[in-house]
Amino acid sequence: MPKKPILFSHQPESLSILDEKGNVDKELEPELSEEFLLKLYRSMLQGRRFDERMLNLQRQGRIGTFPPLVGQEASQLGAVVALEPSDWMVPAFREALAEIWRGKSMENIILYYGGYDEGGAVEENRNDLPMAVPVSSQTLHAVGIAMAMKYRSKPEVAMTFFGDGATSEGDFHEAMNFAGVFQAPVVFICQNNQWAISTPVSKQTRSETIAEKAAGYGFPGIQVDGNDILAVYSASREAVERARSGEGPTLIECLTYRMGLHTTADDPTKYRDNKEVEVWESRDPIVRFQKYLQDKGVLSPETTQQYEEEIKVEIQGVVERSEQLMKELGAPEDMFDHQYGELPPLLLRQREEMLAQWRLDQEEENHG
Amino acid sequence: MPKKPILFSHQPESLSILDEKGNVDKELEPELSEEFLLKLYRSMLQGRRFDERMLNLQRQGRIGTFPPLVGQEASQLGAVVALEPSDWMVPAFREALAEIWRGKSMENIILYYGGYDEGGAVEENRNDLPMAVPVSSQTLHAVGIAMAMKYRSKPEVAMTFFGDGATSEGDFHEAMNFAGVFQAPVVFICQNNQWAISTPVSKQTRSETIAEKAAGYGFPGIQVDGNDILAVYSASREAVERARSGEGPTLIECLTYRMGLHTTADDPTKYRDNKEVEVWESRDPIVRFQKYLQDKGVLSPETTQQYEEEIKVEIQGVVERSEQLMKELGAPEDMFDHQYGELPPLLLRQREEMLAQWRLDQEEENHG
Amino acid sequence: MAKMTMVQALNLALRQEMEKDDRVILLGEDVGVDGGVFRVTDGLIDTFGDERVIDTPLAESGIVGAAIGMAVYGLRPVCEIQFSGFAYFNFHQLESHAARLRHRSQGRYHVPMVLRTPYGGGVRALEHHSESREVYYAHTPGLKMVIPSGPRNSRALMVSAIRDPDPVIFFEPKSLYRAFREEVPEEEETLPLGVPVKVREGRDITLVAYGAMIPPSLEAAEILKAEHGIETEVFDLLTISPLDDTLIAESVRKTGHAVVVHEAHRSFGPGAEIMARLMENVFYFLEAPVKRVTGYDIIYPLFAREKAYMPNRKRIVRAVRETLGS
Amino acid sequence: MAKMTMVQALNLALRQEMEKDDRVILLGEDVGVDGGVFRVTDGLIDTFGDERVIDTPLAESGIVGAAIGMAVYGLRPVCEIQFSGFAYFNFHQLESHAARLRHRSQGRYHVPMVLRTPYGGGVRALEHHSESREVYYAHTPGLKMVIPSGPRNSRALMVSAIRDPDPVIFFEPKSLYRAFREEVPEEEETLPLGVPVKVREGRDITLVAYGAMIPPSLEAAEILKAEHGIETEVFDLLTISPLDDTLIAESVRKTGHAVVVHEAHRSFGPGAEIMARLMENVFYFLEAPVKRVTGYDIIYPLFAREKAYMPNRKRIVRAVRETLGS
Ligand SMILES: Cc1ncc(C[n+]2csc(CCOP(=O)(O)OP(=O)(O)O)c2C)c(N)n1
Ligand SMILES: Cc1ncc(C[n+]2csc(CCOP(=O)(O)OP(=O)(O)O)c2C)c(N)n1
Ligand SMILES: [Mg+2]
Ligand SMILES: [Mg+2]
Repeated sequence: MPKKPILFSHQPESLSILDEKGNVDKELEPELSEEFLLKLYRSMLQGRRFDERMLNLQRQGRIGTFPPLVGQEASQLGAVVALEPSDWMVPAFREALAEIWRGKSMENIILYYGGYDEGGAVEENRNDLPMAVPVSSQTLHAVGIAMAMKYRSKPEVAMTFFGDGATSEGDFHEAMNFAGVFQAPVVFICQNNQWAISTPVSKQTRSETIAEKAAGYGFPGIQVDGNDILAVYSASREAVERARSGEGPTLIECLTYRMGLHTTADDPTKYRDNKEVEVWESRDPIVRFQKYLQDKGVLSPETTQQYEEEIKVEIQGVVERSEQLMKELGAPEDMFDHQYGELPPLLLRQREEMLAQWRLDQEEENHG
Repeated sequence: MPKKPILFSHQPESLSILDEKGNVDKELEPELSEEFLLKLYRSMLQGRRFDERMLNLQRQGRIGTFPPLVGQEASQLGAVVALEPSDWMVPAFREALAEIWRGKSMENIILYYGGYDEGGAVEENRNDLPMAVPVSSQTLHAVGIAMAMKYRSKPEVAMTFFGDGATSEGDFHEAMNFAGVFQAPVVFICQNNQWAISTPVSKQTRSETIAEKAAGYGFPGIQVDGNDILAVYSASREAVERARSGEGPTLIECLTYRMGLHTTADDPTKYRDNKEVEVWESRDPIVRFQKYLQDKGVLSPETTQQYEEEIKVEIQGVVERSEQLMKELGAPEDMFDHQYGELPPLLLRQREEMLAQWRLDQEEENHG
Repeated sequence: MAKMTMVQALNLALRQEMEKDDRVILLGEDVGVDGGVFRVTDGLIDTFGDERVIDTPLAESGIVGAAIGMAVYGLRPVCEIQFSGFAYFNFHQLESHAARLRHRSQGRYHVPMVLRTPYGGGVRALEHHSESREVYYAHTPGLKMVIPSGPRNSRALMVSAIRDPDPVIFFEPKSLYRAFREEVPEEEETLPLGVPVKVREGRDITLVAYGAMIPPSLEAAEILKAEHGIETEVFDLLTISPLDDTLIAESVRKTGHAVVVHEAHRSFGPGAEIMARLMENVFYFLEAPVKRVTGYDIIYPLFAREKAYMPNRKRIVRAVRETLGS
Repeated sequence: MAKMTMVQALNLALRQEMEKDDRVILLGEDVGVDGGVFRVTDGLIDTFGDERVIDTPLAESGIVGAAIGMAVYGLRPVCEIQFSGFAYFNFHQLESHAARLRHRSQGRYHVPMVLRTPYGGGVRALEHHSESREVYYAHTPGLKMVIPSGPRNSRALMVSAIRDPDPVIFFEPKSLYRAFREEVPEEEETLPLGVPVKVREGRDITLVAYGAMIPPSLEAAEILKAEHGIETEVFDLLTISPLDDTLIAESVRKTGHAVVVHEAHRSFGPGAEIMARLMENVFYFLEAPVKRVTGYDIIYPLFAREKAYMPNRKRIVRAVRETLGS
């Protein structure tokens, strides 16, 4: 039956600047200072090494379950660096590196995964939400924050992170729809790392890209090579500027790969072929960026070496300090902190009860 | 920044066959028997008259709140007539006419809105769900039913109805996504009647059409003139056939208009201009179809007159029977029916207690 | 002082708080142009504009999730869920975030939002429009659960809820929206959250109720006195959670008897918690088992049968007399 | 008979029911290829194929809503929600439809589905992975709420749940998944829903618990006997709702004392309902107030402090001794 086509107001697009071999598309190359480029590079390295050390700590039983980010360094860092400090970042749970860039202390990360609520503290110098475990639910907070920014006429932007799996949840849809309707200054960063635990993105949606989903909400969507930090950065900067100047939201899909485990409780050999991992190893975002910086004459192997050593020392210090903190913290009554602005009488009594029971437990353990 | 466009696998389309004046596009006109055309026409008339009578009953306090459907006759009937009796219809709450076509008794509708749970009964001869009040939630049931049909390798189809407002809910998104991923034999009928209570569709979404939202889920979407029963029917038949032959879901957006109140508790003068209503009055789906049938020589004014009289008598009978039923039904202990397959001991005791209390209440009222 | 319905009193509270504090903003389905389906927000969009009285798309999780973001940013959103029966669509946002962000961020953020929603039966409504499920919120740490019972206290509690630094679930007894009028002062009036009030003094038995059950409880108390010489002490919980049972326990120490009344289903209902507290705190003062007058453990019936479902003053009178063996 | 963990026993129940009845199908996040994050559905996709063991998109409401549709159509879906802390995303589907479709359709349809989900603390998990919120379901008419406590009864209850004509919420105590093994017969075994079982005979006091609190309760009973000569009668609820308290009331008539134990928050928790029932039914037999040993009314802490949060056998022993004044 002949029908008339409906034209989309926003045509989704795709972008890549630095290819798998580290060759740059000169036309698209963003102009960035050497200092900034090196800072990005160092930060990616730091993210990878910290992640490795966390895995190590977990395997030794020194912290609990955590979700490694290896392979996604460009995707999360390239996006978050487009923000100003006064902007807000609303993460999911796999953005440790982006959070560190924003001022999250690595000590707090270790504390958190070590089971200490204290690690959830948000440092005073940044406007970010703490990590959110319930998949996709945080995207709505970013929209609310962005609506509030607009209400306050602040030239600020909220950027939220989520995975490919998150796009299946109703909250993602409601967030996208609100963002479109209210033209909220929000940037949606989908780290499409191909997997949601054991579910490949092909079983997550029938659409060919995540980016094209933006069209249904009446705003632009773009797919970028998520292992190409220049592409992620360029697209994010454009989206942040658009949001800041009142032109509304953008969805950015970063095509990347979860090189490691879903969390340390996961065994990916149950559901994916190592060949796939190998293919993605050859697309490593750090190797590629390093090649680009070396070709550009910005980075020497010595500098890399120097960074590696600095980072090693730094992380060692972090681990030591956090393990020391873990020894000092942990008073059980502190779990009654931060429940309400003021602890109601009922909870004051329960805190006493809890302490009394706990002390008796300890005594009995020591004597029994 | 130059980027590559992403091409959609499914281009949304729009369709209209019978224009506002009742002129038909001969190329697109579906081939339908005279008998069937008259049946459609009579059914639309019946829907309108029944709706008017319901409003009347409500205004007289003889039933409670109900949602009138006036104006949406073509949109819901055109869709549902594309189904076989063995297919499943999953309605929202404004599809009384479509439900009647499927075998719902008008008596039950009156009982239901008269406050009698008995009215929710689903007649044995049809495979449909009862109406669902929580907006959009029913769309998932249709998908589950369709998945079960597929699992059973039955050549059956599920069709679900919902409004423009419903497309903002997370459940709509999850239903669309599941339908796409599992290629379920389901047809999504959005009755875009321009309003969700006081919220116009322009505040519901930033996308230009509802139909184009299907693209984000990787399946076809089509916008039809919802007051043109030929267009609704043609698109629905095509979608039903596609689903039945294993080619997956379709979204059909029927552009129509809620001529009346949201529900009888609503006052539309608070939020919309009567001019808008007048414009849509000139697009009346029944007037238009009548003109078409008359032009075609299928319908005479006498037949219309005859239908009107038959319908009047029929509805009068329905009203009398339901009011009689309301007098007979209502034993309070029946509210414990259909809670579980077997009433647990606790509820058996509570039923006794309730009856005892109720009897005492009655006695006291009679003696006090 | 003007005589107001509960709808008017709530409207006054919202209006005055919005005038005083530009952090207060409203959002929800049909709260703007339409003024809310019960007209609680009527006229506010005309005064404060559509930036502060926001008609949202039809999405409860969207409304609550966005309100959480606004609250964290520093606003004081008051969101409306059109009926409490649709608040399950946003329950995960409340449980996972509104209730937890203060704790998760270790005090860096808090969520000063109010979720207003009409609840309860007795208005001849459709399915999903009559339930009373305050327990879901009362059992969720980090939330406060408030239910007023009349125009004056609804205004005072709403002001307190808006100013409260934590998320408050504010159930409005829809059957009382226009049931009666009360004097509501133009000047500011607040009521502390977390404290029940004694609404009638008595020495024979303690009656605990809240929301739409307050009028029948007070009527029952009248009848009990007039017809049976029984002096009933009546408490209005106002805050369901965090629940402070101190005053109620004190009363039962005096009366030795108690009856709890709620529309909510009986099993695992609010009455159970009151009974448990009385068991824990004043067991040795109890001269008879505490009774509950409640909704039954079944799906709320359509309105032809709701009278038989709902607690009423007669059932309360009977329960009190049985408890006292009178 | 093979010695099995709870994970293996549940897997056996699912496998055997799927073999017997082709209406039984599984769906959820990662239940197929991965076999579930706790491996409860391990290997089932190999036997039954991906049409019967369905890996779904990441959407809880989608899973439950689709399962409802399947159940209405005539299948017997068993869906998994990966952790009970994410089941709030689908709560509206349970409350609005699974629980109500039988009543709404006046018996034409029913919803024979099982929602399996791991619940509870004690496994050093992340936020949202340790809560125990069975009350939300227990207070919802139309649902059944079941919690097993060991490999054998989890297998028998799962079989009954699958065959039950109504929606069953099946909470699996994740800390017991691999905590111990029990003999589980290869032949069919079921347990009736709605009936608690006495797991230890005693004459001095009645202890009511369920799920992961059964092992510490039994240990406490041992200690109480060995060290204090106290004979504790222990009940395992198994079905939380609809709750039948007949056997428990009978026991308290004999012992005159009771203690209730649960991980769930205290206020408005399951213990309150048990106490209310005892108040209503055996008040005059009670020699002392019933005590509860429970989680506190706060957000479940991260794991460094969970030991202090969780009830343990020492707290139970103390509560029993205090109740008995021993
Ligand atoms: C609402 C919700 N459902 C389920 C889970 C369990 N879960 C944690 S992460 C995850 C997969 C997330 O996939 P994706 O969104 O692609 O993010 P990724 O893990 O790949 O970073 C699941 C199912 C959860 N945390 N929240
Ligand atoms: C989940 C939910 N939220 C809110 C409501 C209250 N409500 C009933 S109908 C309606 C508007 C529905 O609009 P639309 O989907 O366009 O359908 P229409 O009424 O136009 O047929 C609302 C908000 C509801 N029934 N369910
Ligand atoms: Mg992923
Ligand atoms: Mg509409």
